[in-house]
Amino acid sequence: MQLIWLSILTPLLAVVAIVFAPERNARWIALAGTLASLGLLTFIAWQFPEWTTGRYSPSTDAMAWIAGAGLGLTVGFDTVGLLMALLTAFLMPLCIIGSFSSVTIRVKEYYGWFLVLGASIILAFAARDAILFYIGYEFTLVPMTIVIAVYGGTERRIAAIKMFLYTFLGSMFMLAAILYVGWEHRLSTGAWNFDIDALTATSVRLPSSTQYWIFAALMIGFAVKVPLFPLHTWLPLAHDQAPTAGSVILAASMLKLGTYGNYRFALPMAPAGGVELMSVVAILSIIAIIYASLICWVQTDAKKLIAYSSVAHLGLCMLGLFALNPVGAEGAIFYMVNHGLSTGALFLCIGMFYERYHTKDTEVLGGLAKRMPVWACFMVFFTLASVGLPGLNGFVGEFLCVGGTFLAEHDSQSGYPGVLGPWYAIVAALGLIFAAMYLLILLGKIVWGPLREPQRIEGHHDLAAVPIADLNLREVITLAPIAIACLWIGFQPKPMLDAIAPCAERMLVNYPAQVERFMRLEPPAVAAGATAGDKLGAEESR
Amino acid sequence: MTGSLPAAFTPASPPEISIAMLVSAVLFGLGLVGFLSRRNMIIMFLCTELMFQGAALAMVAAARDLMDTSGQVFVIFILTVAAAEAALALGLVVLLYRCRETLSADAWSDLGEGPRGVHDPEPPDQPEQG
Amino acid sequence: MNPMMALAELSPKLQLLLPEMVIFVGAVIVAIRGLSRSRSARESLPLLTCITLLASIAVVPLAWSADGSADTGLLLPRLGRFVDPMIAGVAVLLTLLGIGTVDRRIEATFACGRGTFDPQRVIRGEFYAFFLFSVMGAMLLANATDLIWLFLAIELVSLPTYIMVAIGGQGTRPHEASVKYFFLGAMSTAIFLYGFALLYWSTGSLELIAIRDALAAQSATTGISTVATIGLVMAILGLCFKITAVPMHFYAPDVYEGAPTHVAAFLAFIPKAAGFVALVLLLTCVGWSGHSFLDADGVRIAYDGLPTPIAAILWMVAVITMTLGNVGGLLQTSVKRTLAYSSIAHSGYMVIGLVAGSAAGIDAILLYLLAYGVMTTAAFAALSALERKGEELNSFADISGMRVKHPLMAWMLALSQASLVGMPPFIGFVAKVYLFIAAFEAAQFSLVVVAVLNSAVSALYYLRIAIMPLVAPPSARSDEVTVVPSAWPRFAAVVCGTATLVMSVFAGSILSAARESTSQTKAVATAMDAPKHP
Amino acid sequence: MTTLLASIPRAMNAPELSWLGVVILLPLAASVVCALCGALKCRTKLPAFVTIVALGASFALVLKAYFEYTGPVEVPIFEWINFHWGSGGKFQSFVADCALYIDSLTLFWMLFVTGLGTVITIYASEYMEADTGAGYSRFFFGISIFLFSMSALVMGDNLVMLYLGWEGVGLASYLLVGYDYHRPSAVAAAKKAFIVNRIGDLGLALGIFMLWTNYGTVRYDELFAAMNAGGRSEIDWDISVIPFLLMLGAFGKSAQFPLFVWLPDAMEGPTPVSALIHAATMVTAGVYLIARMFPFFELHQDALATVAWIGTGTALLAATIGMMQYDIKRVFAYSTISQLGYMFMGLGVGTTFGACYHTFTHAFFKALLFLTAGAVMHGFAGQLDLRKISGLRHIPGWRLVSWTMFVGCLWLAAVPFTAAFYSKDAILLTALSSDRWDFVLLGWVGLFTAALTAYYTFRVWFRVCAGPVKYEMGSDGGHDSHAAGDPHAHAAHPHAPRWCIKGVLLFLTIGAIASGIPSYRQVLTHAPNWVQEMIALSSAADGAGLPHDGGSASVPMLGETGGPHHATVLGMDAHTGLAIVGSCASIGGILVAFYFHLRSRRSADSLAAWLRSRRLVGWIPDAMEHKWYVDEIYHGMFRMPMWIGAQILSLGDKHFLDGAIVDGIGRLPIVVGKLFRPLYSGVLQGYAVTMAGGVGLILAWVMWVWMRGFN
Repeated sequence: MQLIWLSILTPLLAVVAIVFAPERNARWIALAGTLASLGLLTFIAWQFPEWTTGRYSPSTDAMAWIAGAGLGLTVGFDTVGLLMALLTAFLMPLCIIGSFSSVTIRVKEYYGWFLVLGASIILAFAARDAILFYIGYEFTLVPMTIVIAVYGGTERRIAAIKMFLYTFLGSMFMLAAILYVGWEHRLSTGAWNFDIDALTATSVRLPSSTQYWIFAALMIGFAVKVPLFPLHTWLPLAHDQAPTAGSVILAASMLKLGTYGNYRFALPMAPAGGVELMSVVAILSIIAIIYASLICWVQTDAKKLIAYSSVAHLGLCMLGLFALNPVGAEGAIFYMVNHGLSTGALFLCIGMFYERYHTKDTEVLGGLAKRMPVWACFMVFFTLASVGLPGLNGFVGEFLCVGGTFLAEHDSQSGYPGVLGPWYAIVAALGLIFAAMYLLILLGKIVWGPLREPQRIEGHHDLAAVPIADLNLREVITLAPIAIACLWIGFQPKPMLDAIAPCAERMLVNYPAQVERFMRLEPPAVAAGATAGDKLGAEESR
Repeated sequence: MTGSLPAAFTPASPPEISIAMLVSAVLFGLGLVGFLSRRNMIIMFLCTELMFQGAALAMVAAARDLMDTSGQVFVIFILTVAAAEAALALGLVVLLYRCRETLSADAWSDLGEGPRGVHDPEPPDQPEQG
Repeated sequence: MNPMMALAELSPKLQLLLPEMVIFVGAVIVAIRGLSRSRSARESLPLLTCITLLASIAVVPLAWSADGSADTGLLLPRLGRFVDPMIAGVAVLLTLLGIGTVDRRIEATFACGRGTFDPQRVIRGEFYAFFLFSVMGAMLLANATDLIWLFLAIELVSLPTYIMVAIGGQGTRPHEASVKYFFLGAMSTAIFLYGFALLYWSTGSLELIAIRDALAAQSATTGISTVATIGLVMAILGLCFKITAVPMHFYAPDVYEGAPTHVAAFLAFIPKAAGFVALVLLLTCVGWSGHSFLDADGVRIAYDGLPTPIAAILWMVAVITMTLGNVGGLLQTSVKRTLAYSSIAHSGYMVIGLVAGSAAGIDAILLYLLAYGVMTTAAFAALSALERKGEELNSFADISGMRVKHPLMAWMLALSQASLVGMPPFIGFVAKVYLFIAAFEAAQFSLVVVAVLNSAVSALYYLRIAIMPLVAPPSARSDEVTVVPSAWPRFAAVVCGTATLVMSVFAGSILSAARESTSQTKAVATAMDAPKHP
Repeated sequence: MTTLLASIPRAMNAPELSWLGVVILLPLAASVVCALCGALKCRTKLPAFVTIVALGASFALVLKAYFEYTGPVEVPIFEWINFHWGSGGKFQSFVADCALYIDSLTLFWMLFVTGLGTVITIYASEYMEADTGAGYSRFFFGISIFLFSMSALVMGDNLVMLYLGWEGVGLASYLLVGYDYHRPSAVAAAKKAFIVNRIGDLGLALGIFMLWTNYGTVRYDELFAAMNAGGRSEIDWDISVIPFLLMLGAFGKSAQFPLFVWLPDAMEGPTPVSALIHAATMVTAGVYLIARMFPFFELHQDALATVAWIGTGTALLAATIGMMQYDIKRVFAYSTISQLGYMFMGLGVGTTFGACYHTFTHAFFKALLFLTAGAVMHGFAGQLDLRKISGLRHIPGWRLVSWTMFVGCLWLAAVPFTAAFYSKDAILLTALSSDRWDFVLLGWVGLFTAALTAYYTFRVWFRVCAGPVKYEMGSDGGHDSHAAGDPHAHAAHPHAPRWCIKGVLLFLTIGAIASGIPSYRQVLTHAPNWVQEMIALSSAADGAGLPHDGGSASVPMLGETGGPHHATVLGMDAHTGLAIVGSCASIGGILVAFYFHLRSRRSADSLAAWLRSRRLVGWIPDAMEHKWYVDEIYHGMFRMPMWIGAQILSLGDKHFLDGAIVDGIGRLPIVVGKLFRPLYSGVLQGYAVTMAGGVGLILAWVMWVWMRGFN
């Protein structure tokens, strides 16, 4: 636990150092801070005892914060949280390195906020206390808003404000739901406690009408973050306006907070609500896939295109989660990590040519393979990873997500009946075609074809004048680790799959019975110990 | 502060108390109406005094009804506070009169968002969305 | 009765008033010293005020050293133990805000030798004396045993503030603010006074404990009588003025905008705290469900809960207050005015605690008051630390791009807004969560939903105040912004800004202190300890 | 419809054979070396040599495996996508390991894939030499990746491995077709190839899922075991749809109607790529898939028939288009589609043997043809218009090219006694002797197509190689960027190919001739056909035409007594009759081509002009030249509406969903705020009235409640 807190606090210590250090050293301190955090997390992962069980580690000690309200500072990882934290910690130094040339104003602040952002995200993934999770989850908005609003494009303030308000509104519902569950916990046990496991244990025993609302409220919060159609409109703008590194973290880690929230809260806490709403969510996910893919097709802004592709990809991820069987869940969680890698890398790639040309418009820019062959190699590689080419990382997740949806039939022999089934999978799989289409069109425009270079906008105050040349060593160092990770995970997904599998099963532990009940349209079963909740539900309905 | 009135006092009959209460309410109401309808600051202040006295009368009546002295004690304090307010009010009115040479409360409506309010020199920032 | 014996009987009560006595002494000294010809003596007044306040905090443990050993006649015997230091503590910061502002022009005249010293033109002594008196009133409220005390304490809070608004700054705007504040305040006083009269008539006593017992008796037989209900409603509505709650909140934007910034900060906290303490006491007499007390015979009597009309009125007040406060805040172009609407909205949130009642509700109010005091003081402090051509900052154009010239104040302003909006991990968030917890305890789910939506709406304007100084480019107006001569306001801003973060770390201890202070007697278990569903 | 159910032998687990993994690993290693060469800016032919050596070694290993082959084996390499849940039972796991499934079909395919791969890479090492440097490395990187993927596709032990290879070859195709990336047409072609293939891949993926959800496994061996155990009898909707889904994948990869449109465009790639990927190996992956999963195609009675119909239709369609193309490579591309159609027809009518054998022979002669076309292109600076080159065989140094092309054309035309004659014969014979009338009809269509094939094949040869010497050089690099830097690019005279190209052409000619050996042996010595033997031992045994344990032979045995006794063609014994009719068709086609394109070239134009002047048929030549407007129809039917829809959605997202709804909701509080604004008028009395009014209202409400009685 101390180690985990240390890994969260290290970047914050680096922030303190940055504040007092000269500006030219800020980047190195930031890099050191993130690397130290990565090192600590790697060490935690190295000696992580629960790789095969899906349980939390450390499992016992709780740290009280506000005892009367049951708030604790308890942190601990299960494998999914650890993987996501590792992903974040892995991308942070790369983002810092990638920002060396792109950030020229308010440098100290930039790195400071970036470190805060990283710490906050890791805190959210590490939290075992629901309110602590919320703190990390919500606080990410502050640094991200500032990073966008200060270092972003021309519409940066609108984008930042919209992102903040939209996600803030969403997470308010989520907070209310968490507090409600906490209250139910208090009713049944007599004490406030926001330990996630305790809340889950309480929540699953509530009557299904109550769970329905809990699920809906949690879902609204997480759906905004994911983002799920039709709550996605903040994302393209935010991505479009954010600086490169901000986009990377936004796509790779912050959006994952949404899916992670589903994994950690919405699904396990309210299984009875989950089954009732799963087809709704699944349909929204499918709409997201098709809708966002089609929009990607006609985007001329490279970053917006990737942003919409995130909407589509995460739609698939959500679909996998809501297949409510281990295959889909496994795929979705796996995909969470890998979408972070490939999309993050794509944003880095786009940032690199944006730094050179100050435009992301694919209509005026093209054929960069001739000018920047090394960059082109990376761009093609990550695009293919994003398309889901087998052998690269994206494939396994996508394949399992669709497979899980396919398997989610009511007469499935997997032990996990579902209500989705092949038709959902077929429509979702159409998204794979579309993904190939729009990403290859993007490649065709900016990588291949005759060289088209725009006039450089001189005197753009935000951006350094990076010479128009191929990637330098620093940029290669930024991209290469991600490429290696993509390849390695693509060929060796087994360790990660094994690590996720028990978590996926644990998330779904209540679902087979619930789905059975739902399919048979039984009246909602009142579990023992839920009488107080019943009364409350009745009161509420009155 | 609790204490009983001497035994010579007998509880008033309910109608009498009701009348006293009614008078107090009317007094209060008159003060309120005057406060709302008049623009002269001194008269407005006097109207608030009227409302105070309405409350004080109610207090006395209640004390009489309850055969309890504490209500009357309260009234003394009310009068004291009213006096303090009066001092304050007069000072304030004098201050204000020096500034604008008028006693009308309407002369003081620079703040606020109505048509006469002073608007900020700068137009609002770009519209925010959510 | 032997006077000595009477004194001996009184002494436990007087002991409880030690902090207030300290302040009283300090106030008198300040008032007199303000007339001194010595410039340094006059300039030491704020310091003296601070020392007085700190001393009063210091004697708080002493005041409660004989805790519970004697019957003090207090409804919530330990309430002052939390409220007194809270009010005095925030007041220390509030003092710092105004340093160098009061009397500035006159002192400048004296300094350059153009005017001769004239005790009638110097108001610093009065100002700080009134300041202390007002604070003292708020502290006295917590120890109120009967309605007279309550009334006097409220007036002691209010009357000095009317003057402080008028004399704390320059120009005519404070005058206008003062006149509005005064007249409307007088009207509200009359309203709650009338309510007190009715309450007295209905319950037969002015003592809070006796009122409580009478109301309990009433509700045990026929229910709380109509007269009592109407009296309570009028009292509550009158007090709504102090807490800037609907329908008595309309003055707030104008007064906060017109008042000098440091006085606006004062208004945002001290009268509000006083109002909430008074409301807590009043409503404790009625009692919330889930709450119980031991009567004189040691029999536990459980409250039935607030009478339906009162609960409904409070519910409506909460909902409408926070909604009106927040939507009103969206339209403003003046920072102070926006903060006034924010103050209204936060009162709305705190009224949730009143509706929720029970121990958790009161604790939540206390915690929230403290949090609100610190974070709103941080915002006002950042504003009062700066000036533009000798005038206070007010419009958004003034704070736009503040970061460039005054980075620290810009950050503190942003920090305070983050806390006000309820962004974790600041204290505003913790307080809000605990408030929601209290609402859940009372099964007030609808209030939580409304509050949650309101938080989101409020983000619109808090974000604007936070982003303007940090992100927007400097405007022509903000280029002319300079720091005020005194460093103390900046210091206050930094302290408050830091406190928004630090306090959340220690929120656990703060909360347990608050909780301890609201337990009725030692023997009575609070609702927190003995769960019972309504 | 075959009713014959072969029992597929279970595979042995043979971890000791893990050296076979090297077959896959070698091309991968080569690709890594090529990538490094590119990164290190290597300017030599090193990438080519590395690739050649790696592929040669792969081929050698496959040969070793072939000679040591005793029966189907499974070779585990490492665990890939592999996890279990619950009790980990049959339906509670997903196992798609990196493992090999080696049976005779695998070996058969690997032999010609790695063999031809090696040979064509040798050719390419000279062909691409002008690009030595980054492009050279990139090219051989693509080739290595292709061979790696193709090996994985063929050797994988489960369908996910197959899918990996399937997508991998698509990627290689994408990279290599778009090799010349500064030409927009090449980029567009590469994109089109990938996307159209993706549509097929969708079918394949769904088929895999369907298999997995119904059988609980994606491993061949377990799937076949399920089939052996009577899995075929449980015919319900989702099982019977499996073959149709798999078929879609096969159609995409093998360029069958309706997904054939990418292949002609893919000719934008360098010619060795066309030869290797788009003629000899990759496009046969569809045939491999159906052959491999043959038992599952028997799950639905219409599945194989559909394959047959589509195959025949594609064969005819492509042949008609091929007749009117002027670009040599495109003619060959359409001929490839057409020949692939034959293969599918063969699969559909139930002779996996015929299909595989035709794949085998086709691989050689079509690679040969492409490489000769490539040589022409290489020498003539990208000139490929058959109207602009003539009399090639009379130009010094080009004789070998002309005559090897002649051999290729003969083979493609399926002139009697060529290998293709026999392989095509095997397909048509099965069709014509089928019980089903529609298969017989398809057989006749196939024969007609054979005549067309012969015509358009020799149209090329007579135009290009024969006749008077006359040529125009290509304008520039034409289709291959390599020519751009070629010193001969703008020379007035063609430069003849050197030994690498010539050697490979010669070798392939020999190979094409040799590919007929199994049939010659069969005809002459009545020895069993080697290909037939190979197929009969595999999962495609049902269509191999050899008797096996599971039932009696109802499929005609080639070379035995001349086909089944009941089948006749034109009243003759089926075998003889078909031989005669087939010979007539091919020779007739050649004669027509001879007349129109060598003897009297002008008459071809006048015939076309005459056709065009007829009102009823005037559109046909144009339609044929424009590929029957299939691209345009697709564009109009799918792409355009979707694009318009996407634009609408994009605008709707920005202006309606975000602009109107989200921002509208965002403005709602502001609107509400404005409603209450008049209350803050700034007038003291106004406030007083509002406050007192509020208090009054509330009191009135309390009174009202009181009147009604509390609670």
